[in-house]
Order: sequence, then C-alpha cells, then structure tokens
Amino acid sequence: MSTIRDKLREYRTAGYYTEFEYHWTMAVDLDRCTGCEACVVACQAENNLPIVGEKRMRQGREMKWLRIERYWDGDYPDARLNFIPMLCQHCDEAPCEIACPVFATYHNQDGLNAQVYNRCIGTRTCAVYCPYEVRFFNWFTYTWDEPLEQQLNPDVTVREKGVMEKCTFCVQRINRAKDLARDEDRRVADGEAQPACAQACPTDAIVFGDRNDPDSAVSRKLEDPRAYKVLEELNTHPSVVYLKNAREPLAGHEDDDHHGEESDSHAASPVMWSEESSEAVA
Amino acid sequence: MLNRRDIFKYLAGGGVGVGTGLLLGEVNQRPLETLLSTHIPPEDFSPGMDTWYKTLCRMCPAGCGISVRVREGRAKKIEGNPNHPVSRGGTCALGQASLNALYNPDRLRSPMRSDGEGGFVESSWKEAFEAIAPRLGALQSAGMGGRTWILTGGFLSSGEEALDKFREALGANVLRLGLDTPATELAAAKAMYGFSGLPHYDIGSADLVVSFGADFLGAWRSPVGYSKAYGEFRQGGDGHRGYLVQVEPRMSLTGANADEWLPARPGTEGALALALGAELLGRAGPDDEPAGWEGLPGALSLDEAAALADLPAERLRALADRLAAAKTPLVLGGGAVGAGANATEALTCVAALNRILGAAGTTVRPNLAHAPRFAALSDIEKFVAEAANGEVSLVIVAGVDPLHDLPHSLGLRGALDRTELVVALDSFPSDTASAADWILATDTFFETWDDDISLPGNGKLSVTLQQPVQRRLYDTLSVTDIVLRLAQRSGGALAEALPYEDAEAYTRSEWATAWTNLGIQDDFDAGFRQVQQQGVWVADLVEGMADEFSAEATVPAAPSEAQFAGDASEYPFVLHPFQTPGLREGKGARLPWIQELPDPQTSVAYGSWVEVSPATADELNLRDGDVVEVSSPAGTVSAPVLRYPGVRPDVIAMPLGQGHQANGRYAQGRGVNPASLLAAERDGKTGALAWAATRVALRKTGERVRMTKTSGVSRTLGRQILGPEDEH
Amino acid sequence: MTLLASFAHEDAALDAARALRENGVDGVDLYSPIPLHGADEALGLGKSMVRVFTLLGGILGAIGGFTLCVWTATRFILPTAGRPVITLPPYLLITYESTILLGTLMTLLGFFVVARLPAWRDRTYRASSNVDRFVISVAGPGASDAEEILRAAGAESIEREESE
Amino acid sequence: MSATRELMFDHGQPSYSEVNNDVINALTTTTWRYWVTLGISAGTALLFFVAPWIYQIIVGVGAAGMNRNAMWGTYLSNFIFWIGLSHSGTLLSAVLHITQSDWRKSIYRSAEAMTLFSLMTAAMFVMVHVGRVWFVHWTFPFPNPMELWPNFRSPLMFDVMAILTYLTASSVFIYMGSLPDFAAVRDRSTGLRRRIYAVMCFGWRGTAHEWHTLGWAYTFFAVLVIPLAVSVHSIVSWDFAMSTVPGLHHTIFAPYFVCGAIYSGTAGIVTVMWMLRKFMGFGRYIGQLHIDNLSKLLLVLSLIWTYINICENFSGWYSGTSFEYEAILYRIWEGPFWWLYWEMILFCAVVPLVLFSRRIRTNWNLMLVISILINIGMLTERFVIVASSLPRKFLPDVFGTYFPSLVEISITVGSFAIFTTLFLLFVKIFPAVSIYEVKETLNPLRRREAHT
Repeated sequence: MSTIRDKLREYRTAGYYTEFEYHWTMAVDLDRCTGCEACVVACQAENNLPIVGEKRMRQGREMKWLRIERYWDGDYPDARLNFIPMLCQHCDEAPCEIACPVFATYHNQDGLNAQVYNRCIGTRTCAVYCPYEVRFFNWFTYTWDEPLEQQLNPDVTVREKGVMEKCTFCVQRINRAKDLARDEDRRVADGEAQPACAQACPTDAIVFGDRNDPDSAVSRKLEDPRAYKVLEELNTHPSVVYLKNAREPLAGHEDDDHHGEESDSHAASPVMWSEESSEAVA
Repeated sequence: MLNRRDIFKYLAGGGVGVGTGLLLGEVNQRPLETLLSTHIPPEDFSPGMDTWYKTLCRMCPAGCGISVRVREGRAKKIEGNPNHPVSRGGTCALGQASLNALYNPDRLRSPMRSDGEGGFVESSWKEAFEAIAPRLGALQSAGMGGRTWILTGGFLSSGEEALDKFREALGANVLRLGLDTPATELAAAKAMYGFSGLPHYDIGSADLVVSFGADFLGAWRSPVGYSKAYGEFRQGGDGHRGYLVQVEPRMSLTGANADEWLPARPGTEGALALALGAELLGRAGPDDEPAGWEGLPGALSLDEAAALADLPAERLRALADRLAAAKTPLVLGGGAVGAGANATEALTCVAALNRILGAAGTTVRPNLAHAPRFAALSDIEKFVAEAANGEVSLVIVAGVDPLHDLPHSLGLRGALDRTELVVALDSFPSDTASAADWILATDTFFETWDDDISLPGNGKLSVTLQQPVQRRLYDTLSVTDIVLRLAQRSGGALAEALPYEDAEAYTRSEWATAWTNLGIQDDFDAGFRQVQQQGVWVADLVEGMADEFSAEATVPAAPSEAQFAGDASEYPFVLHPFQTPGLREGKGARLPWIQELPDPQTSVAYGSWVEVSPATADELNLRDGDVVEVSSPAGTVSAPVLRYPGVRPDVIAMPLGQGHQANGRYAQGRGVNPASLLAAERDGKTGALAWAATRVALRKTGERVRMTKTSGVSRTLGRQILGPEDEH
Repeated sequence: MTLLASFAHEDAALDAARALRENGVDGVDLYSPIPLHGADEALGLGKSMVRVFTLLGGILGAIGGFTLCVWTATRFILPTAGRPVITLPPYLLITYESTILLGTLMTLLGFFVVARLPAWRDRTYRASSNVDRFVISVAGPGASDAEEILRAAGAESIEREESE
Repeated sequence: MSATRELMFDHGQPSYSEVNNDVINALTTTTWRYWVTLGISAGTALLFFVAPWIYQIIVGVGAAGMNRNAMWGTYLSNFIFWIGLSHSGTLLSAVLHITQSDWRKSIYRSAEAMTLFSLMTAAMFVMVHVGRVWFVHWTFPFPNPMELWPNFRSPLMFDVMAILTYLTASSVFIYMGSLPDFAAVRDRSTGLRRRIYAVMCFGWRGTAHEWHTLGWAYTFFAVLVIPLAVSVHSIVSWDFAMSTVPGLHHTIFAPYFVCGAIYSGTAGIVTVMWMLRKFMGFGRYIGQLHIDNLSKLLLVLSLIWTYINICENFSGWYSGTSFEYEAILYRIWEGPFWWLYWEMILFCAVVPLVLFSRRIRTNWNLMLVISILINIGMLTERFVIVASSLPRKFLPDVFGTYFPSLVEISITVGSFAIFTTLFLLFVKIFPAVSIYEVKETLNPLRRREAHT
C-alpha cells in the first residue's frame, strides 16, 4: 500500500525528475560573442542540416538549429548592433513538450529537451508553442548534391519530410562522453562533452557543462551578475543562460524603444506602451 | 526517370501501382556496393571509430590549425586544434565550411583541357604533362623563362617555396596576388617599427583597442586568432574589460561589437590618428616624445581632425582621454584604411600612434619576418603590357582567382587571352581557371601535404603541418606534386632544383632541412611524427630570427589627401567594398554552407546587396530590395538596396566575394562582383592596389526583388531580449 | 391471432387503448406516425430503462477515461514540460470527453436493448401507421374481447392477422 | 404553440400524407440536374482537394506556404472554420429539443447533417495539415509496440478525443432521429431500396414502446451533446490559447471560439435552408418563422462576437507588453492582412446589424447574402488569427510573413466542394426534413376540436 502511495506521490510531483542526472546547461557570454557565425556552420556540419537552397531560404524555410539574431540600437551615427545566438533553450518547463500528441518531444533525465524524429507526425504544434522559434520543420525531404552526402555525420539521423527537428545540445557527443565515463566508472568531466557550437566558438563565448556540478565552468558562469535568461517572464526555465553584453548603453539610450528606420516594410510605429513597460520593470 | 525514392513517394501518395512500383524498384536497383572492406582494412581505418587528424586550414592566409574527424575514410567534421598557437582551438565559419570544398559536386575530378570554345573536356595527367612539360622545357632551354608568369597567393608554405624554386630555376616572373594583401601594412610596419614582417597584435592583453578600419573579428588577417584574443580582451579572467573603438565608414562585424563606432570620412583616418598622436604627445609633455617628434609636424588639431573626418570633436577628445588613461592600449589599422590612395601614410600614422602610446613592444610585437613581396599594381601592369605585346608564353595560375577577385579594370582577362598557354592549378572551375587552356585539378588541403607559417602570426615561430586526412576522392594532384612533376619532366635546372618524388617527400625534406638549419638535433622521424600528432610545431622566436623594433623611427608625415577615382560631382558616393566572414574575397562562394549562411550584420544570404544609409536611401527614395545601378568610372553593376543603419550617408558599401562567372553551381551567376567597379587606383607609397579608392553613383532602376534575408525586424521593440534593462 | 384496428384520429386511438387497458386486455400495442402524448399513460409505460444505460455509460466513461490517462502515462514515463506524470487538468478534460462518448454509446445500446431493436424479421405492422393512421394491435387471448371495445372507440377498420 | 404552428407554414398546413409524399419524393425523385451538380461538385473536390493533396504528400508540406514562423497556416484555420460551422447543427438542434421549440423540427435534420459533414471536412484538414499523414493514426488512443500511448496532456489529444466524441455523438444523434423516417421511406419503396432502408431503420414500427424509448434516448443524446459541443470548440480554442503566442494566448478564446462557432454555424444553416427551399422544394416546411428566429439568433451572436472582439483588442492594448500590443497592431493595422481583419469586422459585426429590421430578417434572398457574408467573415477571422499571430511571436529578428500558396488556396476551395458533395449525397439518403417531427407540428388529427 505504501508503495502505491509513494508511487502516486512520485507521479504527482511537478517536474517529475526531482533531480537530473546531469543538468546540461549552456552559458552564452554576449560580451564575448561577436556574431561571427562559426557556431552556425559548425552546427550545420555536425547535425546534418540540409542545404535548402536559395528559393526555400527566401520562403523562410532555412534550417539553422542555431542562428545569430541581430538587434539594432539607435540610429546613425549612434547606431549599434547587438548579436545574440539563439538555439533551443532546452527549457525545463518547455512549452513545446506539452504540445505533442504523440510524445515525439519529451524531457530526458539529463534535462534535455529531446525530439524523437521517428515518432513525429508533423503537427508542428511544438514549433508554434515555442517562444524562441528554434524548432525547424522538414517541409521537404532534403537531399545533398553528390558527393556532399559523404560528409554526413554517421552519428546523427538524416530527417525526412514532415518531421520536426531542433538543437539537441549535440546529444550524440554527450552520449559518447557519458558512455566513456560509464566505462571508466566516473561522471563526465567538465568540458568533456562539448556541442559543436561551443567547440567552434573562436571567442569562447559559449560554455557548456553540467549545472549539477558546482565547480563546472558553466556553474560559475551562472553566478555572474550579468546572467539572464531570454523571455524569462514566460517561466519556461531555459537551460541556456546568457551573460549580458557589458557595453555601456549608447548615449541617448533611453530612446531605444523608438523604432526608427525599419528595413521591414511592416515596421512598427512608435508606441505608447514604452513608459508603462519600463515602469513595470523598474 | 523514376528512382526508388520517387517510387516510394508515389506509394505514400496513394498506394497506387504497388505492383508497378515494386517492379520498377527492382529494375532500377543499383548494384550492391561493398559497404566496408573489413578483410583488408586500410590503414587507420576501423569501422565505427573516429580518427582525428590535426592539419592546417587553407581557406584563408591566417593559417589556423584544425582537427579533422574522419570516419570510415571520410572527413566528417572540422574542429579547432587547441594546440595551435594562432587559432587556439577556435574556427571560423569559413573553416567549418571547408569540407564543402572537399565534397563539392562541382570540384574538378581530373585534369581538364579547353576545347577552344569556352568548354572543357576531361583529360588525363599523362596528356596534361605531355602538353605542358615540353613547352616548359623549350622555354627553359631557350632561356626564355622570363616569358613565364606565375600567379599565386601569399602563403608562407613549403608548397609556395617549391613554386618559388621552380620560378627561380626557370627564371620566371611571379605575381603574388590578392585583393586585400598586407603590402601597405608591411610598408608601414617597416617604416615605423623597423621590421619586415607583419606585427603581432596582442589584443588579449590590451585594455583599449582602437581599430582604424581593421575588421579583425570578421575577415581581416587572422579572425580566429584575434577573436580568441578578443574573448580575453572582453572578459578576461582578471575581471578587466577592454574597450573597443572602431573607426570606419561602414560598421563591420568588429564595428558592431565595438563600444564606440566612429564613422570617419573615408581617407581621413591617418590624419585622425596623427591628430590623436599629437594631442597625446602634447598632453604627456616633452619627456616622453621620441626624438624629433616634437609637435608632429603637419598634424591637425583634434578640432580640425574632427571637422575633416566629419566626427564630433568631443568624441575625439573623449577618445584621446581614454588613450591617455589606458595602460595597455593598442591601435590597429587595416581594411579599407590600408587600401586607399594614401594607405601607407595612413597606416604609418596609425603605427606611429602605437609608438606614442608605448604599445610598440608591449601589445604590438614582432613576428617572424620574411613576408613575401606582394604584387604592386605596377607589376600587374607590367604583366598585362607584356601579354599585350605577345611576350608572355606561359602563365601558371596556382590556386588564386584574380579574374574574379581583382579589379576587372586591370585587364587581366585580356592578358590571359593573349597568353599562348594558360595553365590553372585549381580544384574548381574558378573564373580564372575557366579562362585557362588547361586546368590541372588539384587536391583540397585535406588530401595532401604542405605546411604554413602564419603571416599574421602569434609572436612565436610556429609552423603548421598540413597532412592528408583521407585518400584523394578523385584523380587530382597537389600544387606541389604538379610543380615537382613538371620540373622533372622539363629536365634541366628545373629538375635539379626540385628532385623530389612527391609532395610528402618534399615536405619532409623541407622540414628536415629547416630543423637542421635551426640546429635541432632530435631524431627527425620521431619529431615529425610528434608534429603530425600535434599539428603544429611551435618555438619561441630566438634572437635574430625576427626583426626587433628599431629604436629610431622616422617622424610620421601628415598623410596626403585621399584621392578617389571618379569625380565627386558625377560619382557622389565612395564605394566601400568589404569582406564578409564567410565569403571573404570569393573563396567562400562555392561552399553551399557559406552561401546559406546569413551575413552576420544584415542576415542576407545567397547574393549581393548594396548598403545605403537610411538617410541617403530616403533621399533617393529607396526601399529594401529596390534594385539600383551602381556605376563607377570602371564599370557598372546592379544589385538590390539594403538600408543599413551603420554606414555613412556619403558611402556605399558592397560585399565582395559573389558575382562569379564560373566556380560551380553554388557560386556561378549569383550576386554581383564589386571588383568590376574598382578603378586601377594605387597607394601612393607602395604602389599597391587601392581597392577602396573608387567613387560611385547610384541610380534606381525601378526593378524590385525580394532578397534572401532571414531577419525580420532588427529592433528589440522594447523587449528585454538582450538582457534586463539597466537601472539608470 | 392478432387484431389490428386502424384509427384516423389520435385521440380515438388513445381512448381505445385506455378502454382496452381498463378492461384488462393484455397484449395491446399502439402504432402511430408520431410520438403520442398520453400514449405512455394509456399503455401504462413508465420511465424508460434507457436512463440506467446512460448513467452507467457516463460513469464507465468517466472512470475509463481517467484510468486510461493515468495508466498510459505510467506505462511509459515520458515527462513533459515539468508536468507531473499524473496531471489532473488535462486528464479531466479527457475524462469529460470520454464520459460523453461512453454515455452516448451506452444510451445507443440502451435504446436498442429497451426498444428491442434491431428487429428485421417480419412483424405485425401496417405501413399506414407510419403515414397518417393510428393502429392498435391486440395480440393473444384478449383479442376476441377487444374487437367490441375497439369498434366502440371508433376504429375505421379492424383486421385479423393469423400468426404463423 | 398553436401560434407558432400557424407561423411555421407560410402556405398553409400540409396533411400528414402530404408530408410523407413531399419529403420522400424529394429523396427518391432525382433529376438530371442533381447528377450534374453532384458530378461538378465531386469533380471539383477531386481536382481542387484530392489532387493537390496527393501532390503535397509526394513533395512534402512545403507545397503549402507555411514557413519557419508560420508553422500553422490556412489548413489549421480552415480546420477551425469547419469545426465552427459544425457547431450549430447538433448544438442548436439539441438546445431547441430540450427547450421544446417546435420550429426546430423542420430544419434540424439538415442542420445536423451540416454538423456531421463539416466535422468530416475538418478532420480532412487535420490530415492535410500534418507533416506525415501516413502516421496520423498514432494520435488515436492505442499503444505502439513499446507500449507508448499518446500524450493525453497535449491539447491536440484533447482535440482528437473531442472530435472523435463529437463525430460519434453527432452521427448517433442524426441517425436516431432519422429511424422513423427511414421506416417511412422503407414503406414507400420497393426492391433494393426497400431492403436497404429496412435494414437502416432496424425494423422500426412506431409502436408506443419504441416511441417512448426513442423519446427518452433522444433527450439523453440532446443533454449529452450540448456540453460536448461547447467543449469541442473550447478545446479547439485551447490549441491556440495554451500556446504562448501573443494574440493567441487569451483566456477569452474558449467563449470566443464557441460563440464564433455557433455564429458561423447558424449562418451556415440559413444558407442551407435557402438551398433546400430553392432546390429541394421544401418551401412549404421552412418558412418565415424559421428565418426570423434564426436571424434573431444571428443578431444576438453577432453582438456577443463583437463584444468579445473588442475585449480581445482591449486586453492586447491594455496588457502593457510589447508582445500583445504589437500582435494586435500587426493584426489590425500593420500586417499584410489588415484588410482581411476589417473585412471580417464589416461582415461579422457591422452587416448583421441590419438584422434589427424584421423586413430584412424575413427576406430569404437577403438573408442568404448576409449568411454567406458572415461565413466569409468567419473564415477570414480564423485565417487572420492564425496568419497574423504566428509570424510574429516574441523575437523580432525572426519575424516573418505568411501567405498561403496555390496548393493551400486550392485545397480550401476544394473543401467546400467536399462538403457540398457529402451534403448532396445526404439529401438522397436521409429525408432532409424530419417527417415525423414535422407532423408533430401540424394540427393534431383529433376527433374533438382542440381547445384552442
């Protein structure tokens, strides 16, 4: 009887995993990040991301599990450009995970937001629910011009049309490190598992590791006063932590809610909420 | 044609014709391939196991070390080599994408012979050597080696050495080509620091970096090495945070990351640097002034410089304050600043500022000397003139693409047309190779032996070894192999100069010789094996190996006024060509991953664009995607407009690297090449090509295109994406 | 033997049925083109047993739906979005739907069982009773007594049908 | 009741046998016009729906115009539209049955059929929408070999369950209500048709016991269907509202969708009524009272709908967040679909205001126009909700746009043909007007005069 009660209590626990085996976390130092996009190509190479071609890219169907977002501040001559790498945040309370009717996406014991390609039926609800827009759909079965397919990573599935995909934190590398550690009867050492983006980053802006290990590099980054999470107000509890760019605000920065010249033809016009929102923050 | 996959598609579509489908599927089945030869596996081949090879990235002259993951005999992934002193485990987008060059579907798979009508037919090495070697032999024996020109790049490698030996033995001419060669920077370093290599800039230990036009995070010299240093500069372990000021007319990637971006008028940067130097000298008092530098004759006051450069004077004063307060400042100059008509003078002023700041010797250090001599504009003109006179019998183009990269106004295409025999050594049907009589298909750097001494360097002596990581995919040879074979087949002095069997033997022999010369007595084989494992051989510079700072330096002169091709009234804008981190001068264009990579600042992929300041665009009534005709005295191109907030209103910026006439399916016919706009301007001091000294005019064509651009709205709209707002 | 009396008016037929019942005639049935108010009372039909089926179905559906959710979630545990394995609000929604689903299906079953349908074999029936006639049938031993009563009630015609 | 009775028949009451004749003749007598219409309709369905769908299955969902941002598009908005259209039939029928509104009786059969076929069309859109339709059965509650069941926490599973239940309940509801009429058809036909209807009516004889049981069962169905119908569109709305997407993440979405659904369904009924009058000769049974009552209902619904729309925009404006504010702004003014938004306001909020006039309410042709306008408005409402919210969520850098592709437009057009085809088949299988219930509304056949 008591076992049933225990089981019930376990099953009724929010979060279910009271503790992750490893809690893989990424810290992105925006002060170091230059937006050079080496990570973007590294991700493409590691994870067999297809080359979609110009036409499909223009249709907004590019496959980039990791992208650099750019945000302008101010106007000429006091213009400033900010970069922020955006990838699957591996939220602990991921909006995408509730969406899937067939359990193609779920949370694994390492805190990773996992996507099971062969279970996916392509309702795309997860992508709609994702506030970070880091889920990518195979609108077509993409092919590689021969012999480019010889480059494909044998550790990573090539996805077919109708399947959702996204950043896995290079789970194949994590699993290799875990296998190795298990063989040697130890935990994965800090820095042993590195996703392709972190490995490639020429400024070491991306730090990856296990948050459960208080001495890991990423745990130390989390202590940084600059640390924040994107769209934290949505309570998704991302596993990607950003360290705010430490640049001085631009002169006349108070004016940054002003939209200014917009390259987009549907540019937003000046709005009235700015005072309210800044009040709310203060 | 139906193949198996199509059939399964149709089956999925409706279950129609199951029987037919299966039947056709059987008929069209490809012959069984042997998956893995496990009986006699090749060396280093174990199925399912990764092998990592340390080698050299040859995508740009930076000379980064990489580590290549090989599975089942195929290179799979590039990663940085943490042992490498320049790249320190980092890679750039272009390096990551270099596998696309290896597996590119449009790579040349065998030597190609021109059919005389613009097309090429497959040939064999035997045919190729039989066609070329006798000509060489004839030229050699006739003592007409001078009628041969070798067009090559600027690597400091054994391969280039072989080419150079070949040239010497033949008595041929060489043109070391490239758009953005460090010729002006070398001249400035020689003048101000007194050494003949490129300086090593220690960005990592600087607390203030002022960069005049050098996009060191994007595409300038050694982006990975500088980026590594930049990481430390920004958030080093000791808690200090460096301050970066970027002076340039168009916000580059470095400008985007700078704390301050100063859009100085193009061509005024040297005067600006000199004015800052004079101000600092004035502030510090006479004690610190180098001898003879009192007051820096010709230097403008800060106010005058501000007016000249079209910058607010208070910003310059604030900059001078920062420079004065900085403990380890560093000033860089390059990019368009090193490519104006007064480039050497400007860079000399920048270097002088380093001396005034005391950076020379601390954050600016000597590198290994011995930079090659890059072709000045006059050299190119000489070649073109000789070709026009029919005095050029043979041109060997080794891995460079001058017909695309260099200003078309130089007339290189015509020169090659008038040459009797043009032999291109290339892995791709590049624009230049497509104009050749023979294309000798070369290996990619994954398939052959070579080495490199990084020119931008790291303040140490480091030689990176390039070794094959997999078997050749096709019937190709390396440049060194080709040179060696040509030499042997030609006989005479050529054969004597290069008595090596192949690239591997040659490279090993070069290393053995070098180590002997350096007095290294260790067992060579063991040492070389170790280098193969490490990927690089590093030693501290020893006395005499690199030049020292000269104690005395000439007083920097005020730079002359920048001259631009084209009349300001007819051509109101200065053209600012820039390299993107992926495309660079054009090598990235044939790599699909690079084509598909959104430009960091603009998010444009697959194509060219014209950056116009929003103010200018409003004036000309231009929206994003409006096609404009950009015309200069040298040519005209049409491309869509992109309103770019980070460019001066009197400057038009265009990315280099697209607009290939050949070069495979990913590059060909995509975008436009601003090189066709560039006038044959030169730097006044060195005669080097000044590629940022052309004026252009804009004309709206009325046509409109949808650009391939991933970015929607590049404003945060007040959303706290970049972090919580600071409390003011 | 079955007696079939046809009426042109619903109140006449109902009166006849009532009279038969008062006289203790058994085996009376009333065929009509529309459901007749008062027929329940005239023939002594009480509350239908269908409601039991509906109730059962609803209860089964509720238990079944909730059990399905809980059981399947614990079969193969794939936590999502930090939710507990047994998450009440969504499971209650499923329960709600399955309650209605099973309620509907059981009501359907109840209807067939209670109405003793389907009955495809030939039975006593006059097609006119599905147009504009009201037919009373009296089967079994009471039929002989019924004829008088029916006639008195105003039957248009009375037929006899011998049962096989 | 008798007042209603008089109003219901514009051209005098038919007799019982006339009702049988009229309804069953409409079922059995088929002119060449019917076959031509059916042929055109089925052909359109094939050409515009089936063919592009097969193409899409072959190349991938990329045949549609959806992209990185707008992962949902026309397919989903059409799905919601069709689910919405299904909402009046069964729901209205059940509500009116419980409240014993007699005027329901001549129209409910077609209304319920509309429910059923709209639902089927909606279910088609689910299949058109998903990336791998060949695995769509994985959403049904059964385990895979690993004993992995579907995720009942997903709003999409709520959908599956709700639609499954709704489809079942609606089918049962319409079928049970038709049993006596099947018997009537059986009695009047011969040969194969008679045998088929004999089976379909389960041997119905119309005994007091059968009527009694049917009455009970039918009332229970009605009671079960009402909360079901309300839940179905609430659940569909939660597909949206449970996301974080600005412009979709609104608490008001459930009542909004339910109201919109009934609104659009009621308008749909008006359209179908007009068709039945015009082409099936049911003018005698569907009259002034019906159209007047339905129009009043439409008017009330349009006012509620308008109110909710104001609420939605107000909450977006009042939220004080850039997300909601920009989403609303993009929807109503800055986006490429602003004109569709105002078109929807015009058709669904402004035009129905004319229904305050009784003369317009009882004018069949005008009502046809208004009902079609309302449904066009509702179709665009669903489209606008999807197409203006998804391309712009939280991160401005990935803001995009969405335009439906030709395939999507074609499939949208084709879906109407599918619905029409199904409906055309229906009128030849089911008595499109309930025979026995119409008879109930006639003056009862009594010896003694009624007391009225």
